[in-house]
Amino acid sequence: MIALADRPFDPGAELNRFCQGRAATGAVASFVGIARGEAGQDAPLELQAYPGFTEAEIGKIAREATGRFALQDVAIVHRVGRIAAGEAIVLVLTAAAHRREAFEACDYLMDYLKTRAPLWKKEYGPAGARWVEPTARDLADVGRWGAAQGDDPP
Amino acid sequence: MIALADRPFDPGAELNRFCQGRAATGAVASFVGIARGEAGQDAPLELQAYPGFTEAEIGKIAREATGRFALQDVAIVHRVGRIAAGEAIVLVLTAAAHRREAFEACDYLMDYLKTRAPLWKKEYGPAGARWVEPTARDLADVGRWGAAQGDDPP
Amino acid sequence: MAKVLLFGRLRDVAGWRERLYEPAPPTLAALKALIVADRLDLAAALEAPGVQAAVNRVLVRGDCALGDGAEVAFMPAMSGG
Amino acid sequence: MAKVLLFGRLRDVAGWRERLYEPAPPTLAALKALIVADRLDLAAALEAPGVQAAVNRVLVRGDCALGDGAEVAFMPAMSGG
Repeated sequence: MIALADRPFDPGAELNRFCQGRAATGAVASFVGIARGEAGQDAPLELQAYPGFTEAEIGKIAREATGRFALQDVAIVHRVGRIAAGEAIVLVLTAAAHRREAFEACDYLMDYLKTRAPLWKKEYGPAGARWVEPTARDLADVGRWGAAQGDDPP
Repeated sequence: MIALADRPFDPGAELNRFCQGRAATGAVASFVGIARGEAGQDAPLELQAYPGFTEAEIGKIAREATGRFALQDVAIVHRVGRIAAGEAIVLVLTAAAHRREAFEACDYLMDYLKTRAPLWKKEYGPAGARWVEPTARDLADVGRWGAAQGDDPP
Repeated sequence: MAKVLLFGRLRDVAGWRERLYEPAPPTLAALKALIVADRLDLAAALEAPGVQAAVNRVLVRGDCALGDGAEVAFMPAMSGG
Repeated sequence: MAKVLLFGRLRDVAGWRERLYEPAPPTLAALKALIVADRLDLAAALEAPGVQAAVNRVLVRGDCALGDGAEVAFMPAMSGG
């Protein structure tokens, strides 16, 4: 399940739904990215997607990860639009027979989302707004997985 | 928060509670271990703990992980008693400023719980019951972290 | 007709997010030239490192022909999560 | 008095999970000898690789003195998660 959400979503409800009927699974790893900011601040983040294309591209990587890590299932929910401090930006869920594959796939998918998924993130701060680009650390992280992950970086 | 639960618990509710008020956090990783078995089978697992001692020992490692991975918070819920197929056995939650630390701490804590936490697991199958001991893979996994993790293995 | 979509900083620089060009230019390069005709700032932004183009939702490198009804997206460096 | 707790397979082998020894033997080794007195199966299980002892909830290696009221736990190889 790959979904873009234009309103706050409920990571706990998604986790429980994902864990339902998993008596054959063993291991579910998850990651929640949370919008940082001062409480009471105006929504510090804006996420843009290319509807249709974004889900399709994320879906391709989810299928690649499924093969690479022998996943039984994967789900990704990504917020779009303005996001308030403390709200979930992204949820990645992976199910596998063994915890190592579940962890690694979750890690892999987050590295991809940070650097190569068709999403654009604007941060609003006291000094104004700026478009976020992958950090050196993000690029080093995604580099750990070799060239298999989607297209070469531009 | 370190807790032993003698009844089914709600991983999604724990995740949401853990994510509350985390506008300074950024990254929450989690792991849910699920009891494998045939649907309709009698509870396939039994977990024993040494009440008081078990929580205290897990708490020591949680504090160690907090320092080692610069965690902002950690929570662990572990079931004890008989556990039905599909029920959550364990939930580990880690909060950090960056996703790498959150993932690694969660992975580290699971490796510890599998091999060195004062818990004893009995599997009930068609061929009878057996006490589970750490697998070669579990021991290799925990070995990745060096000697810092709690006591030497016996 | 060609539909052009801009994302991220390109949208901010251009001041629009979606435009129709009638008739569709024959190639991606011709379309680009049309878009940036009198906009030096947008021309620079479109040529910035990391900008990718998709035609009909397929990533394209270099130039390519455009059919009538093509949907062309210009996408700066991506960053989700 | 010393309280003895067994866990995991030790509990199954012994057929009990908690026992009081009155008076407390002077040392852990003396207590062990008492526990396994006429139980060869339990003696073997207690000496199996990976079995650890805790006295008053502190892991102990080798022998140690036992005070009155000591709580002694014998714990086979651990495995949670």
